[in-house]
Amino acid sequence: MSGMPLLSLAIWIPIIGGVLVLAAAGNDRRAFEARLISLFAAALGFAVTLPLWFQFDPTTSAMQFVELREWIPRYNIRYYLGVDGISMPFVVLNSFITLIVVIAGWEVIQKQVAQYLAAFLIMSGIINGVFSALDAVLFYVFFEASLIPLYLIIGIWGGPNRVYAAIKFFLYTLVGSLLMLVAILYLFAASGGSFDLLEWHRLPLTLTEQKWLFLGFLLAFAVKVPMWPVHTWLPDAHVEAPTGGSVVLAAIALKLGAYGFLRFSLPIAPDAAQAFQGLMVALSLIAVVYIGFVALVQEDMKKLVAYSSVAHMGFVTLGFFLFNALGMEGAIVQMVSHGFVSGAMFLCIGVLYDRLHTRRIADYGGVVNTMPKFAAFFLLFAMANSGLPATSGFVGEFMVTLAAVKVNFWIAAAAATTLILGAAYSLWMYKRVVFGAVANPQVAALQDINRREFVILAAMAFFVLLLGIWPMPLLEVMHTSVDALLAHVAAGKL
Amino acid sequence: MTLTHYLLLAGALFVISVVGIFLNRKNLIVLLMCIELMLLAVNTNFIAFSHFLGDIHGQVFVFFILTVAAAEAGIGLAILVVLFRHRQSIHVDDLTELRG
Amino acid sequence: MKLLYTVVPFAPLVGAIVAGLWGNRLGRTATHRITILGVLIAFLASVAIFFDVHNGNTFNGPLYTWGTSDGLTFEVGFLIDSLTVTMMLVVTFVSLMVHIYTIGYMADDPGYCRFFSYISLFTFSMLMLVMSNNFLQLFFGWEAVGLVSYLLIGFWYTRPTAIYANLKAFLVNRVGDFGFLLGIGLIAAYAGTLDYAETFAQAEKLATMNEAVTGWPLITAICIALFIGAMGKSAQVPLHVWLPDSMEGPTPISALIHAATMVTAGIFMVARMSPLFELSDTALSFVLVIGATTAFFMGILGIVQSDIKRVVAYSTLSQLGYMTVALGASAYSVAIFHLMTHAFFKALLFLSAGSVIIAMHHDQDMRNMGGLWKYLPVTWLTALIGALALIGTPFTSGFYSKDSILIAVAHAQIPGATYAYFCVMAGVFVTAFYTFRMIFLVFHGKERFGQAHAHHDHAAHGSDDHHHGLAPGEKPHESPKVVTVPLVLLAIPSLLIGAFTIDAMLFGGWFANVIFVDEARHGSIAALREEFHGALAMGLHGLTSLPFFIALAGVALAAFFYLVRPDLPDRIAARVRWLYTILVNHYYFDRFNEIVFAGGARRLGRWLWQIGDRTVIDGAMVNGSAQIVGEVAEAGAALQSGRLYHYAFSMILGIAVLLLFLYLV
Amino acid sequence: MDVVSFVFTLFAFFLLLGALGTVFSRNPVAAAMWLVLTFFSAGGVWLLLQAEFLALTLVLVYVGAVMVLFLFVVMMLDLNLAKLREGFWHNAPLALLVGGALAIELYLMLTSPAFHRAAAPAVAGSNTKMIGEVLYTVYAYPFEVAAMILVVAMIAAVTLTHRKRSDVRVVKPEEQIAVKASERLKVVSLPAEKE
Repeated sequence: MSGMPLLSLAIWIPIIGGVLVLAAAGNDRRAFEARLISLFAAALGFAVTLPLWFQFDPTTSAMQFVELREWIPRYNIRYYLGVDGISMPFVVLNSFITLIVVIAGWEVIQKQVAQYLAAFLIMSGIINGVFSALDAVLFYVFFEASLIPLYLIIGIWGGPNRVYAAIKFFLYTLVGSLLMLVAILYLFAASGGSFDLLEWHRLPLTLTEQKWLFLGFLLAFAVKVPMWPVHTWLPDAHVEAPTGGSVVLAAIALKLGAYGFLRFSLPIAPDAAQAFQGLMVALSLIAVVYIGFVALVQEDMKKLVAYSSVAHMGFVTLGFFLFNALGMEGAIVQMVSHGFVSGAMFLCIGVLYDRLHTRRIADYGGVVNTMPKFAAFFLLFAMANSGLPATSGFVGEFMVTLAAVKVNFWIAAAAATTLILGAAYSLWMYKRVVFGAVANPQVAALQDINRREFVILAAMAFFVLLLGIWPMPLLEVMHTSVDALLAHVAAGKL
Repeated sequence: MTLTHYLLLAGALFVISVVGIFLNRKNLIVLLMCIELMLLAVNTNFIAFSHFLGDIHGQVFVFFILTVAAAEAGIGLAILVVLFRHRQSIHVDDLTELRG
Repeated sequence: MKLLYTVVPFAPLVGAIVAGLWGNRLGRTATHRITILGVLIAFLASVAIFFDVHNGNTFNGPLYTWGTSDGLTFEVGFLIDSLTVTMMLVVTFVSLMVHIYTIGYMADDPGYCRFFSYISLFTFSMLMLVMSNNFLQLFFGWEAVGLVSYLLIGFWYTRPTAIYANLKAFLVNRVGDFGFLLGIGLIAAYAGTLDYAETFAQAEKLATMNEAVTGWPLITAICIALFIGAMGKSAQVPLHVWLPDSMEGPTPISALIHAATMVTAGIFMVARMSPLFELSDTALSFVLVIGATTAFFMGILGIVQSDIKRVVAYSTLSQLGYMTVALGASAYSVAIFHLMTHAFFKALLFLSAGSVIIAMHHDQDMRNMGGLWKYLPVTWLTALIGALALIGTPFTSGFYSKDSILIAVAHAQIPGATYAYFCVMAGVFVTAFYTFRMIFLVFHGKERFGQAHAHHDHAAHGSDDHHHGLAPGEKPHESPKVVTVPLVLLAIPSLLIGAFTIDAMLFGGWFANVIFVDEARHGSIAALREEFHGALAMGLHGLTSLPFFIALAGVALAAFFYLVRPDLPDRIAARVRWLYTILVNHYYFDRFNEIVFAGGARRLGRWLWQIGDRTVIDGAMVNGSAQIVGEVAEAGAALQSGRLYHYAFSMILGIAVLLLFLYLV
Repeated sequence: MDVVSFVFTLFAFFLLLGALGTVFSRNPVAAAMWLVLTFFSAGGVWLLLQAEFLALTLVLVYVGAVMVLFLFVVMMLDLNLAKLREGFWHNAPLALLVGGALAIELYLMLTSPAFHRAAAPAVAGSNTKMIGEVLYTVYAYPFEVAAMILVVAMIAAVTLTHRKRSDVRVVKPEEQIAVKASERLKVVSLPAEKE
């Protein structure tokens, strides 16, 4: 294994890059320098995560690339990093998305450029921290800190109603995570003064304790995922966020909650997780079906995609709580895939928004006449959003549905309605926006995507297709870790 | 003379200053004076206890309280002066900046 | 050999990618050359594989491992056997013809390169579907052909009707796929594999099991779920609604996708799954009844259509019903046989219709045609051949396949067989009637084109920008060679292929080991074999059998109505107005779906959004709690008067309370 | 009545008198003077308690410094006495209530037997020395801190009351150093005039 502290680099390179951008080019007159430094920092940050992927050892479920240092010895809080097959892909994904977002905001953002880019870079580092932290306090700090850049991104560069959206987003997630703090402190006491996550996984707990802990973590993670019925912050946040903010929010931030389930709820409270299986599956299915219908009637493109995100994340939580490897791996693939697909959807909407400055579906129509290349990309992503085979969107849904049949046919039947609903809302929107005759003079004056937009959309398309045609590499990475987690959950703590 | 006498004296002083605070609620200067009186009551208590318990530390405390009270009086009066300069008044009713 | 197998689907894919990405830069000629070359390679490779399979070399192996999870292995691979290679030949041949035909048909369309890219992509998807050796890849091909169909129906994306039709097609197919996916899920859950061969090996075991939660007999549940997928793709009632609308696509597409290949994917799939379907009489009955209903009732709708392509479309629906009936009667090989002959003669009919449409300058209304045979001799002749094959004239290919179906159904024993027999027999009459109604209206009778006609608006495509129909006084011309040559090339198999292949395909053991029939329980195919004494004898016998006379009656009636007394149909329609209204509205399926499913979903969505999300969650819970916090804070803020003496008072009060507390303690 | 009791009663009387005078006098100047009396009396009481050092400090620091400061301020400010006085008795019932309650509570508490304690044996030696011994050893750090507090208080008082004068011209070195050439000299290219 490499001697470099790769995880630390993945965390701190973007953060230091962000600070550098602020320091060196805080003024808008130096916007170009800001963009250049950010691009360099994001690329470097992405580059250091590549060895994580290639040097990863998929044969063990133990933590890899571990770094361990004292931080606050008095309370036994440590700077403890490490990844396994579940978290590693997200570190790579996050760094990649950051790179995309930096490029995506290249010309669009003209106001407070350095601050905008720095927010993304810093957030990237923080989120890498969440995915690799193995100390609960470290995790909590990163988990909470990730709110701040996103809050600022929505609140400063957002749309007209940005303050309401930003505050709603902030409070929603903050309220959720306060209960998590209580749970963490309880575990600290129960474990005799340790914040070591892996130790907590082994900590014997009674069923009652587990249930309370599970509920404590549940709200924090459910808000982040978001699960029904605590999802209503997401459409507002998405609608008001700038394109890059939406991309990161959908592609990465939502994964934090789902990841929390895997790292905290399931291993720490396995028996409670099984006890609450019915509840969790029910909430997930409501997310899939209910939100599917709600997405259908949205008038705003971003809202529509935001709701579809909720539905897709419903599949993720459904996969987790089926407690079989197929479902869980499917759910993790769905998480990664959703990162690319919904990220790309928001990029596409961003492309349109940059040109016409409206997100209302009714303001478009016949875009394909003036933007054929864009229409092709958009179609690919819309199809991926509706789970077409050979795109990444299919893999997770397929695996989770198959896993659901094993558990209960009716669960699978309810989940499979996404096949119809997903296609209905994605393609109906596509039809109204892209197809048809040119609807108005603004559409007639549209310019097709430029080279920069082409590059980012093509990069996303590449991964969407690759993951759909050959998900094997991703699946291989997570096998051992998922099996170990499921064995742990099945064994229970009682 | 027992301890109780001294304590009752200090208590009486304290009650007088409390009443003073109520009555002079509009006059900032007298309010400050009343606070000095309260501190005096407290200090008397300290010294009384120090004397009757034979413990010199109580007096050290008084020493520090005197120090802080002096500083407090100094800053308080400075604020008062500045306030008067701005408002031409030290009327307490005029001071509602802290209102929630 | 594996390389050769790989070449078959991927040659068209390469063509599609090249045409799609660089088509506009390469120019039209280069584009169609590349794509045609790709399909040609696929066709030639299929021929080579055909001979190889003929020599007994089958193949079943993976290409690469797509993924593994939980003991399941997902692979992409090929299963090459007689059924596959038959489909490969049909698909690549028809596709090749359509590619060539397109050069003429789309000559002046701005989306020329895009179109070639799509149809090559379609060929790739369809080949992946038929060559698959597992359910995953089957599902991939299944959805991929759906995607291309979506793209092609909406090819003229400025037409509101086209983009409505393609969305509808995709969604209705998705309804079918919903069942299909659950079927695959059941197989994965209970058989623990997605590989065909491994699944079939466990078929007997599955037949004894019940679904754990619902308690359904497992094999029936699997088969019906899979068949729901087939109903979507092969347009069986009630999921047929998308197919007539799909005629909004260019005609070559109607021939390739919506007649010859994609819509037969369902038939192919059920035939492929014969080892499973054979084990469930319930599922077979279901298949039989659905197929029979489609065959008869959809045929009737063909009678009232005035758009030439819609007639052929309803005819396709009806014929798909016939194939499904054959499946239900356990005569899988007959279904595949009919699938093949139908692919040829229906593609021929569609392309002929396309040729007529070219000649009519994209006017598709038959009421504006008539007497065209003089001007379009080749088209007329080939269309006639197609029509004869369609109605099952003895010695044509359609006769052999259709007659076999009729016989098979006659011998079927499972519930619903009687109903099915009645439907298919009546269907013969209906088929003959609407087919020759079309022939007579288009090619014979009075010349009605070139007039300022009243029906023009109705027939037009709405928003299309160029003018439809012939100008007054203008005469139609025969289409160019690229159009007529494929017609001729398709006419030959339409006439002959049935006679030459029936023996091998149905009785000669071509599908042995591939299609499984439990002859002890389902004796149709055995009975068929007993009655068969060679193609010639069958044809001669056909001349004296009941179906022939029924068909003849249909043709005669059509001739009477549309050649002798052209005024009669309208008067009859006026007499039974209620029936006519039902038929013209396609039994109100569309209206029902539009109101109940599409409208209902939107209403439900709006209700959930406004009431659920906006009012209850956001209004009551989120903003409600914020409001409570605000009110409490408001009350608390009132304590903060800003008056010094209030603070002093509260401090003193605190002291008093503290003292009291100390005293009491 | 022994001497100590007599002295105590005397000082206590003046103490309370001074306190009442402070609270009830109309004029802040008078109140300050009454306060001086109170402090003197308190100093006397403290002497009785053998806290000589603190008693002297109280007189020196408070009477000598703090009270003078009070008087300065009161006299410097042009106070509207009438307005300050108005509504003086407005809160009397409340004051009586709270004061009475407090007095009763204190009385009940302080007369409890726990506080019936005779004087401790008189300690030999200088009170000042004893305080000093503790102050410079055990309380060395707090002593330093107290010193700091006084310094800070002094600076704060000065800063608060300090007024910047706008009518005086002063040299600002920091601005002179930070100046850039471009702000002083502008090179303009003027087109040569053609004849």
